[in-house]
Amino acid sequence: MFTISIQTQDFDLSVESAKLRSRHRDVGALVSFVGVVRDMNDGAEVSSMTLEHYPGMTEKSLAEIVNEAAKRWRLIDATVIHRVGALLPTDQIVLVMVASAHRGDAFQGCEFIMDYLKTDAPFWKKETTPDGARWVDAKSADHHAQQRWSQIP
Amino acid sequence: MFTISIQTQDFDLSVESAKLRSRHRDVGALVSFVGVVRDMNDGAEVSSMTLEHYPGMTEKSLAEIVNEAAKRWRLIDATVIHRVGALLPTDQIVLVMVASAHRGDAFQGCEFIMDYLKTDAPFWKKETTPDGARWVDAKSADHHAQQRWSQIP
Amino acid sequence: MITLLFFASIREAIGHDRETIAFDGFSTVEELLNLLRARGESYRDALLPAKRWRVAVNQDMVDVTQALKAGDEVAIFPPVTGG
Amino acid sequence: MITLLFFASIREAIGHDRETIAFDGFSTVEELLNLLRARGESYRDALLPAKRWRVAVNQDMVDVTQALKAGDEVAIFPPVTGG
Repeated sequence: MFTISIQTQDFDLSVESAKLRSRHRDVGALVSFVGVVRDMNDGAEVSSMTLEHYPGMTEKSLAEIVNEAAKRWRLIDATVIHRVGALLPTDQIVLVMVASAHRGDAFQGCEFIMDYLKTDAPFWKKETTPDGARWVDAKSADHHAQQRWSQIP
Repeated sequence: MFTISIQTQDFDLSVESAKLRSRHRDVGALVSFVGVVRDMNDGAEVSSMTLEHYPGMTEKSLAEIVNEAAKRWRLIDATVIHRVGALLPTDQIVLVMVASAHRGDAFQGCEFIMDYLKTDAPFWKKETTPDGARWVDAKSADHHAQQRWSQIP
Repeated sequence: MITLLFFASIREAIGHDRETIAFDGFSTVEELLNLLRARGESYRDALLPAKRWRVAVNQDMVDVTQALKAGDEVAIFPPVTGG
Repeated sequence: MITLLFFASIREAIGHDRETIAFDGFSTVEELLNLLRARGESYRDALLPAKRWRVAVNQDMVDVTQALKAGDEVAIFPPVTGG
């Protein structure tokens, strides 16, 4: 039902939005998150980034996260695209697009999926900085962002 | 600084996203809301919709809402496009796109702008249904969605 | 002079979208609304206190207690439904 | 047999991304980790209890107390940083 893709090529927001809208005539709200490579991270200039992933588990993990979101909110459809391989600053990394009849469900569903993707989906970023390449450290802020969803009844 | 447009023509999510990303190399998160015409509303089939607005006040009101969001969260840039005139089911009505370094600010800023747009920006929808044309009633849910932001310290 | 603007269902109910009136016989929004209600049934129905309408003066939403001054642009419309 | 997969900084630290080992001398994830740590410094450093790493068995995140069985795919990696 939901669309999940791990790919090296870029994605097009308009194309993905048009697909979701053409499939359903009851969509009233479409919320999208796009993650973008920044030119600075943890105080250092970033000239490029490489994304590694665990093939198989990434798709499985993302499907579970989207299914859990669909249990909690009334989602009509959803698309998750995550790029892997080499990326440059201002490149798109990830798309989470959620379609619902109403905006509350779409906003909550999209943010929930992003928060769990950040802590549960097996991707790893390596950045190239003036001091060489380094693996990006997991952030405790991401852990806290994920944890707050378990406080919702 | 921010982009605000009232227009009859459609908008393109990818074009707007590329504009925001090309202007800033520090954008890490881009959250977009797109409102879409549904083929059903309040129990009746909707065959078309006309959007009326108050020229001048719409732009002023949207600018105030986006500026207030920029005071509350760290936004790098934002785009609001609202269409007016005749629209059909599955047509895009409104785009709110918010760019930030981090996703929390982008999600909150985008939802805040949408909630205030719904209650404060002078637009009115008229729907065509099998029983004729009717003005859409304002929803108390929208009033409540807006009110909750004033509870944040 | 005061410029009056009407939108959406209120515009349709009273049959026009704009007029200019002398700033005379009222000093607040509430008094202006009463003057309009006295014009007849279509105005009275559209602007009944029980009905839901909003007023903006010079493109800012205001309460009915708002004082007016010559040159003001006063817009009267139903609760907004955009987005 | 057990298939072991290593990702990201752990893969780099130990120098390879995959191996197959006999299901012998360990029965839980914790025991498997201890067996790997005994291989030498690079393993010990990468899998120190104080360091942060995660384990997935058959593509589900697990705790170190998880029991293993023949044919399992065990992946060891640092906390994820996608998105």
